Amino acid sequence: MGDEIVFSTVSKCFAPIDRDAWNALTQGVAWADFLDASRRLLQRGAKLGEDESPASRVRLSCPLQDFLSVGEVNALFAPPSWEDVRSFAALHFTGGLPASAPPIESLYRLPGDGAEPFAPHGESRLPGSYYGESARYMRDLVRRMGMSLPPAFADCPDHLSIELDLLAVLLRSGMTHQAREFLSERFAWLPAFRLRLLGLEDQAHVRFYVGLVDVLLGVWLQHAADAASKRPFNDV
Amino acid sequence: MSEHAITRRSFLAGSAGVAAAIAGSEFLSFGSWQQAYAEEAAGPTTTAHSLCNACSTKCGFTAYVVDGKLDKIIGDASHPYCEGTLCARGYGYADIAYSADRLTDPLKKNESGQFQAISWEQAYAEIGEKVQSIIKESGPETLAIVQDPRPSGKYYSQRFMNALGSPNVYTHGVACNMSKNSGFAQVIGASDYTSDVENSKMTMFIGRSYADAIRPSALHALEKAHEAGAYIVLVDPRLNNSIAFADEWVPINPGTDLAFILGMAHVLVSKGLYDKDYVAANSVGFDEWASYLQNCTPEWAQEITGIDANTIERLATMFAEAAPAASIEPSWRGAFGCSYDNSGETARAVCAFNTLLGCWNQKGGALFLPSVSASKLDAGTFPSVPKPEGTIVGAKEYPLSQSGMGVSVFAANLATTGMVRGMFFYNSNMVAGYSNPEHLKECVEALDLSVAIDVQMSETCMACQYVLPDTSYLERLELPEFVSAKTPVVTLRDKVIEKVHPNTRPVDQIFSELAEACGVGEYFTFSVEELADAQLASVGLSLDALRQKGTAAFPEKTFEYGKTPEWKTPTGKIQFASDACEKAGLPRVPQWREPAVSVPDDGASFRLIGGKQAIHSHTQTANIEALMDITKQYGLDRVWMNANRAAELGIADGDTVLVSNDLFSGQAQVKVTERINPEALYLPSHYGCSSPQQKTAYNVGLRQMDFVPYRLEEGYGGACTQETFVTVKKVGA
Amino acid sequence: MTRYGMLINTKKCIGCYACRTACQRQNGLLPDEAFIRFEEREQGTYPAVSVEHLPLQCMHCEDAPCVSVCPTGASHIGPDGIVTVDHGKCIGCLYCVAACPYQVRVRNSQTGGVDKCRFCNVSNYENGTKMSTCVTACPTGVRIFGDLDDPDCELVKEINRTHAEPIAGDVTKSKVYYVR
Amino acid sequence: MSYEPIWSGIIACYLFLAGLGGGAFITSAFIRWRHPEAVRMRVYGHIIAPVTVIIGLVLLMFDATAGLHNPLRFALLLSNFGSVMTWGVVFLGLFVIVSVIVAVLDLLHKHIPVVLDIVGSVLGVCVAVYTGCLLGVCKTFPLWNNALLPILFLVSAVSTGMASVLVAAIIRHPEEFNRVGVLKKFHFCLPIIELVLIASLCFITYQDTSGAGAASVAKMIAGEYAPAFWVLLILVGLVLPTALETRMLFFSSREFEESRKAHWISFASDAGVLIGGFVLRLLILLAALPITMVVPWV
Repeated sequence: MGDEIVFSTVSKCFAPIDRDAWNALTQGVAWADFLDASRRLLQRGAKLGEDESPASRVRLSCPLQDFLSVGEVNALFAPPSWEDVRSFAALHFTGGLPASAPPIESLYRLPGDGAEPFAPHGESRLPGSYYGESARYMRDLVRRMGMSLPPAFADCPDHLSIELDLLAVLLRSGMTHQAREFLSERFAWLPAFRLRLLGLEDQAHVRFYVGLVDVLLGVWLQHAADAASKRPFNDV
Repeated sequence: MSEHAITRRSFLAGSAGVAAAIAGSEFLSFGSWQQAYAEEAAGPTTTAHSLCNACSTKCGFTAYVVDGKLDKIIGDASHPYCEGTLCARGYGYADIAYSADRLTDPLKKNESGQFQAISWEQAYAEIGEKVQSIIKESGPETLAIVQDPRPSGKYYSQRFMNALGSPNVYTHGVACNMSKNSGFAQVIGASDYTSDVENSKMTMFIGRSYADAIRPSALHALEKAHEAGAYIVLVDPRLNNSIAFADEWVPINPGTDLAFILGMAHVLVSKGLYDKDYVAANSVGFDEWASYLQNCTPEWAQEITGIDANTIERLATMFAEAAPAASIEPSWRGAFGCSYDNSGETARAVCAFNTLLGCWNQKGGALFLPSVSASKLDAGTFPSVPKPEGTIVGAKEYPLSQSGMGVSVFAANLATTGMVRGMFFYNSNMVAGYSNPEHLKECVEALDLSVAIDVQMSETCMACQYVLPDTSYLERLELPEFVSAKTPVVTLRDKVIEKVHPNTRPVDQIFSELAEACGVGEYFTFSVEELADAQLASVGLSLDALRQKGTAAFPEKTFEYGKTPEWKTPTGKIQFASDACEKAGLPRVPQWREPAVSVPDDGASFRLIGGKQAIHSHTQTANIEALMDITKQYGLDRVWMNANRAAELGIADGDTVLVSNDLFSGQAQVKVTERINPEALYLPSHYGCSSPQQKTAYNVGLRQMDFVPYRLEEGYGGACTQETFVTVKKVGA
Repeated sequence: MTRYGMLINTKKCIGCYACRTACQRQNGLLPDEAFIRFEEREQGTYPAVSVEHLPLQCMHCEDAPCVSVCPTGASHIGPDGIVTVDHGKCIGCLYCVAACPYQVRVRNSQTGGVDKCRFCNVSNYENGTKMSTCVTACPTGVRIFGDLDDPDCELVKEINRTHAEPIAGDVTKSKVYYVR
Repeated sequence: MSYEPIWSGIIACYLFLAGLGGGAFITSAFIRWRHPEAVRMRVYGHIIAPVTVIIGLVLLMFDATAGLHNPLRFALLLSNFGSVMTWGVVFLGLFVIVSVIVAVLDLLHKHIPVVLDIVGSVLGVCVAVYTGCLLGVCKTFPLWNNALLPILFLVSAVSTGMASVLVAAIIRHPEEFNRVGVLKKFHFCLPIIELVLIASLCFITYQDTSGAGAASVAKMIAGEYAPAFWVLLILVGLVLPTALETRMLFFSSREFEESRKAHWISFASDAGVLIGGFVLRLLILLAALPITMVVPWV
């Protein structure tokens, strides 16, 4: 086990956390483990939430490069300082600013059901609005599973951090099948979010966040494929 | 695999304090959830009463909340302003709560001019420190606040400013209805009245359209009047949409309403058609005015207004026949709320004319409706704030301006001199809406401290150093709103939905905490619930009771026709002549006064006039997609040009033109129409948003104010929003 | 038999769009998805001008071109005579949009399917459910909803009193009548 | 008042390709009858026919977004035989089946029963006419709602179908191209007929009492689409091919006619026909304005 470390780590990268927590996350062994776990999860044939024999880990190359650009890989290997992260969030993970790109699913989906996530470019209008269907789903799901949301996320339960956190919880609780289903349903908005990030000017730090999103997208492509193909047509 | 405490820490908390799925708890896929959601008809529905915030009318409605999300809204039949129906703005503006462009965190402008999120603690600490140092260095009178009055906002902003020791509490009135209210006050001692349209035999509207700047109950009244056979006259350079319920359009030259009224008054006085007994019993200064009116013949007025002398004579005579069930409607912003250098004087003439009809408080005439207000509260719980010394900045220079509104742009204009150093803005977009935006931006940027409290990034926010994110009107309880009506009521804006953004704060909390940071927290030791409940208790109600009903009436205070009001003028009478006006450098009686700017007769120039459309209000609704989509689908951002003028200029319907003057130049499409006076070019007032953060509104259409110079009306301080002309040229011709 | 219909009195219409936005809220439509469209006609020359606002929405025709061209049967006439789109059958070919003489069908930019006025006011008419429909929300009372087969209902009385007629004559057997 | 066209590029492609496919099949049948020696050209026609129609159908499915998201809904396409589109699906479906069988037989050098040629050609005509009727039944659009449009689309379909086969022949088998004189003469006439039909369509539509017809025609020939109409449709699509073919058929020596240079001139003419065929459908879709209720188009 240990796949959940990928999601719980990325979850923290997009959330407001304090300096000590950030340093503990990025400056110790934890970060190396995160990178290691990411690499493993991106291997072809890797199974989300399933243990692998140590032997099978040996065969491996560096799949990070398959999904991430060199710049992104470098950025992931040298995570920014807490000050940088905080100022990036103040400029971009804050609403109502020209370069706002809050990591909240509702903003990247049109209202209503079954919406295809929409790819917004640069500083154009975000396609969705707050507290859409995905937010209500996440709120219900968290409640249903006997947990509660922290006050800071009370009204954006479809914040990337919460979605990832929940995924980590599912994995930790051994609900592997559900985790896969959740993964395949929940990450379809990430390409749109990724485009939004790429449109920002602050490229030095954008690379770090895009790198994180690309890890998630890589995992999504690798592990959601089978789940998605099983999905029936919506209706006739 | 090592396991680290940090990566195992979760944001989600389980019931045992550990974030883990509880044994037996069920995961539900999105697909299944959606299905369940659709089948259950979408969860539990709750309702709450609130007041609309799309315009200043604040109609009452019942909000239906389905599964925590705002669903439909339905106007409350008991609310005297909406009587059960809302307007397009009300339905559309409710989307603001979920808008992707909402401000979510306190912001501070950094050295490079970019806004950056900061904590509330930091914002309060820095603002508090700055406020205290300004007070110490230059005194509290160099601080000011501008707000567009809302139930809680007007209370808390005033209390905050007064607690700091400053009398400088302004509204948006300078660019709205202040000249009108101030002019009225000079004549009748009251800043407004209400025409009893539905019971009238004749009502004249000057520059106001109930069908475009909608207050639903007013529209209902107009419709009833029309069906009952009242003669309804629209005096407006533009044939507005009220024509559906009107009988005559008087296509007056813009800025000449004063001459038109004087011409009609001349007819009444010279023919002895006015109510002589009423005038004698209730007024002073009539003879002075009558002698001035001798020269204001209909022929004289025709020259100025472009309206046939016979029409003027006919309408005056009809008025006399219909009196006292007739009046000139008080208007609002329209023609003389703030538009011209003669607006205040026009307002005086309107009241003087109504006096000739003897219509005050008569059925079908012009009424002073009763209202109720909370009485004084327990000073222990709600300590009273000492009255600040001195008068509001601008009162000296513009002695006729209403101190309750104040000349806000004048105060802003002093920023460059250091006489005003710190300004707060609540629910006010002064920079884009009150006078020349470029100039006002410079003023705000010159301040030592500038703080805007709003829900989205307005042009004013952009110019400020600090921006504090307010909750939207749907996310909070506000103080009770007392409404004057034939039967006065009190209404409530209750909380409809939970906060959408955890880090936004309601206005009452923001001001209370700001006060604390500025060292005057002792005046804000109560909650908004406590205050609301106490205010309601003082009129025999309770917060809980009003929450149930939304609107509560005071039938014992119901209006009665025929009672002569108490005239709150210095003479205790209706004043045809005013000493105060004379002191302010204006004539003692309402006399003809040219607009300050005349339009050159060069064939290419037009007076630029504004006016509301039924789907927008001020600058705040333009960023609502559902409303802006109407604008785009029907080309409502087009400028209106008279068909003959267009033909002369070689301009066809739908052409793109360059509208320009020495201040600004911009492109727009033209609506070529027979519905407008040849002298005027109508530019709808809601467009031209220059805040890129309002991603729906940004760059759609032109902004009227960009073409308007900074200028204030003599004596009254109005923003002279139509004292400007533009030239129009076809693009590519 | 119940035959729902509507009367639209354009003489009272001020073109304020309240019906459009109320309908969007009632039916949860997208901002650019409007079931009501407007035509505005100006007649005469300055200053003797008149203006007419004409709101148009699905006429629930008995002889509905949208139904006859629909290749999948998604557009159909329900048992109560209301022209309905079965969203589960619509492929979004837009043939009905082209065929509708009143141009009151809209494409949902999100699903690609076609939609239009659903005569949702039925719920209000039948059991008084509070709604924000075009009928109940109109500040000037432009619309009356009712049963065309019930001679005692307000709708029929008002149609007879005002000699209201379908907007384009009898071409599609429209059930929406206009006073102009 | 502005108007957003309901259908545009993708549907224009579909109408164009469906017509072209039908025309190509008819061309092959014609070649088999009058030029049995031009075997290669016949095969080309037989291949072009199903391929273009299938591409067109795929485009159509892409345009029907709601169906694309829920592909099983396309199974419902045969549920309303009152709909022209349903008949279109029938014709297209049968045409694809027949043309694929014929193409396979032809590629395998098997004998093609004449009856298949006849059935395929009839279906080809049906497909071409259907593309016109599809628009024609929309009473709201005077530019569409007339009996000329299906004829115009049929003529254009055959013309573009022939052009496509001729282009293929010029590139791959010029020697066969030199031998199909009757086909070329026939092909030569079609743009002239089209010109007459387009002029008639414009004249008649212009007279429509609602004003929408006049506005549509004005939009096409004098408004925003005028450059495309005059340059791409009339000049490149109709006049140029007629002029070039006149020179080739009536004013050139046999030697020149069979030279490579002459082939390229014919190529230009046929390319013009193809461009014109597509632009014709695009303009008909984009320029059509619906009848309004009270406000006339200006």
